[in-house]
Amino acid sequence: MNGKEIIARRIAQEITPGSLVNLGIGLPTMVAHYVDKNDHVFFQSENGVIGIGGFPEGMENPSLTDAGGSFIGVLPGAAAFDSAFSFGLIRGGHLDMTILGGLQVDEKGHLANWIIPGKMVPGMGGAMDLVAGAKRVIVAMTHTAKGNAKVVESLAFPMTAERRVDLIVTEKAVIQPTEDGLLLKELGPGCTLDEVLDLTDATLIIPDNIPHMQI
Amino acid sequence: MNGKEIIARRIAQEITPGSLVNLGIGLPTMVAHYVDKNDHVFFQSENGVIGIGGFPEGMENPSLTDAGGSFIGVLPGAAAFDSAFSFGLIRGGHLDMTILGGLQVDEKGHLANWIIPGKMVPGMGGAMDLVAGAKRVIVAMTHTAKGNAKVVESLAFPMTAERRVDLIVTEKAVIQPTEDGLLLKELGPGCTLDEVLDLTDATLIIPDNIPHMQI
Amino acid sequence: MKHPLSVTEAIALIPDGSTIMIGGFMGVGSPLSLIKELVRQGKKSLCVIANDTAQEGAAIGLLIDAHSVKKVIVSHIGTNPETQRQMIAKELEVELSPQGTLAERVRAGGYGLGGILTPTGVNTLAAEGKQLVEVDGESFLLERPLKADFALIKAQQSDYYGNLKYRLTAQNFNPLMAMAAKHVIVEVEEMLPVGCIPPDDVHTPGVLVDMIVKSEAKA
Amino acid sequence: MKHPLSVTEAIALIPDGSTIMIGGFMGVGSPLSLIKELVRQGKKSLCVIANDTAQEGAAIGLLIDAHSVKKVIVSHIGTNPETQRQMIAKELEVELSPQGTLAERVRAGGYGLGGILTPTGVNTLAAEGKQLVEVDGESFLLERPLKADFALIKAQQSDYYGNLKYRLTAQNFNPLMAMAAKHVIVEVEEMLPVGCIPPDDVHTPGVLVDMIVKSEAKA
Repeated sequence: MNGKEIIARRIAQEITPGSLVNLGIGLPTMVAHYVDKNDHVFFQSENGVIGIGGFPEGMENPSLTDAGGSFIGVLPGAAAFDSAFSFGLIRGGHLDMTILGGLQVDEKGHLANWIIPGKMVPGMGGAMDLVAGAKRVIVAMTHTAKGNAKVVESLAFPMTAERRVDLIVTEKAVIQPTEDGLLLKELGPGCTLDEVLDLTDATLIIPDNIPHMQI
Repeated sequence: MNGKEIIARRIAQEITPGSLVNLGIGLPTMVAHYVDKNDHVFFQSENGVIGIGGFPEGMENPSLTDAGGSFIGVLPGAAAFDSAFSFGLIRGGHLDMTILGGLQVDEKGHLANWIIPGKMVPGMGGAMDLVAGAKRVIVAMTHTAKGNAKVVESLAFPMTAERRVDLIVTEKAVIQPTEDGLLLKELGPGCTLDEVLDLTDATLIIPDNIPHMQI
Repeated sequence: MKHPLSVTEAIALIPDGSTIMIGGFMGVGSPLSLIKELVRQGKKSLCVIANDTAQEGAAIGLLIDAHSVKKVIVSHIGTNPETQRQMIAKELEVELSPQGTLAERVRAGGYGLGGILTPTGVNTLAAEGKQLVEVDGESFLLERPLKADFALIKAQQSDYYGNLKYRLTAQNFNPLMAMAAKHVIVEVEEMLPVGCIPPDDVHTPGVLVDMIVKSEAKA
Repeated sequence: MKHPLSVTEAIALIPDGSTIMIGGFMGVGSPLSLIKELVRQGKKSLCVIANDTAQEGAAIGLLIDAHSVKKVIVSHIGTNPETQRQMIAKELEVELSPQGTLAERVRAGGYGLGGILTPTGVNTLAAEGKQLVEVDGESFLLERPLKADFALIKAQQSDYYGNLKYRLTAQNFNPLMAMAAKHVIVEVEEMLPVGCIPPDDVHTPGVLVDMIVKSEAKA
């Protein structure tokens, strides 16, 4: 199992049956594959639809894509709407969970994921609204990038929102930002505590007993 | 021809073919009867529909009424929408004309039509939005009420909006509020200038030549 | 899947003193079965947010007649003399909001906005106690969002996910209120299998709906 | 009745330097025939308000490639390296707005609001130069309305009054922009007789539409 699959499988466990979930483009999209269809989870794409599901191969429609512009399918009972309504759902607290990629998360639980000043200026897209508005914000990211830790003492890049994210899931660890700091909840498959500490540039709160992910 | 019919017929002449027009409840509703069907005027009701027309007798639907709760019909090409959209049309400057009843209009062209403090508190309903937002505001009212002038020097009742209305049409006169004051444009059928001056409690600007309404 | 509850079950969940939004415009598009059950169960001290109080003996007017309401936030009460009587007798608090402003306030509550700036009501009685904000030299009133504990709304059709479709002018405030309350109870005329309302025709997605009841009222 | 114009006639009405809103999300729901004609007629110094600039060689990206644009107001440019290159080379001004904020700003422009208060972006780079307003102890950014000279939008169906219906995620910013511009030009796939779109299914009423063109592009 590669790192991204570990992350996607672990996050899938956080999703409550019947809830409304937004998946960011890229890695977060993979999460949907590991959610039980009988759980009737409603997946939203912020470009204007609830009810993503099924595979569109051979059934693509040019007017039905996700926020990354990839073709998607929808399930019976889907609903389409405009961008103001879509972000009304997000900002208004109707979204149970958003799963987003990240560049860094710091000890305060602040996420940076939309700009590397002077180098890469993709823009925030829907990320600022999603982090500000969703009931739960889960960051899905690899533990390091090019050998550099992504869980850090303080952000090197501008933050996406001042709201503390609820959970960080990497292939090495599950970390819960709390008022007191970053609480290490689980270790990745085959990972040791020392390995996680070595690959993390932030102070972690270490409980006595840290289970491994059950995936 | 009674007074209300005079008012309704005269206001109908102000309506441009193809325009979007909101009719207040009561007297303004009558205006629609005198508009040429070939003019394709779009009548809006602020409770959420464009395309009012036709007579519903025997074809009433409990989900299709005007803002006064009376059954209406709609023409092919009608569109229904929610209250926020309906007032977006009004406030956003998309409404070409609104025709409203009035308690009083003063020399500044300010309308009062929603409250008589201590006596009658119906509430403003949509009137404040309509007067603030429509491209043209036409007041349809009888020239006097119980012998009291309704065109007055200054309002006795709280104003509906600080925006100057565009035209006042009574059975006795057509009056255009301007920056310089109330300009008398036309006299009612069979009315004399002296009669209008006698029934008006405001200073009127009197041009040399005042035609009678052509209705 | 959301199966319809009885009107009695749904209304029993609403405590006295709740703030409730009720859809409808002069009774058109109001959830009549739910309103009648509020009266039957003798609810008290409600704060009602709605466009109007309809007439005596009709729709929201029934709640006024029954003295179930301690405060209303509405755009007009002109069609209901009993509302005016209770207001003057200080049995009922009435907050008047211009209709377009009321719609935007409900929407702002449901869309997570802190308020909206409107030209409507500037320098009138409706501006009293409200902050005036200048943007590019123009003055606007800052109007605050409205939220509720419960929204009681009416739709023509629902599927078993709660996807809703409204009918003509019975739509009015209903879709806005479906966004603005903690608990949304919808009264519907017709239940449909999931998939029978095309995605582009859904007015309110089912994820916003908590409870469905079948209408028992003749509209 | 509004009969379709040719793409050439419609676009000829747009002067250089105009502010134009363009519907679509990564090109989906963008009026491709209108965009291509803007390029063909060599329009210059446009200010474009849109969700994004799609990719090089695609949709709004075509306008960037052709150097037709002096400023964009968008929520992201991450998928278009040429937009980033022109921005860094100071050939193009880029104003970034969070996507939900951008949608509300366009809506506010069309709905006659002076602005909206949003929690999105508070204490981030997106708050720079914006007024912070406190409501009930919470801080919000005051975000200003956006308006345009022209809106170039895309719909699936139009009747001859201009009543529009959008398709699935091709809806996105289109109905909001139809409210927010002086002149609205819609590109449609299909023309229908008046009365063929039921009133409850109309997404944008025809009174908002000034010109209709038939789509010449393969989506």
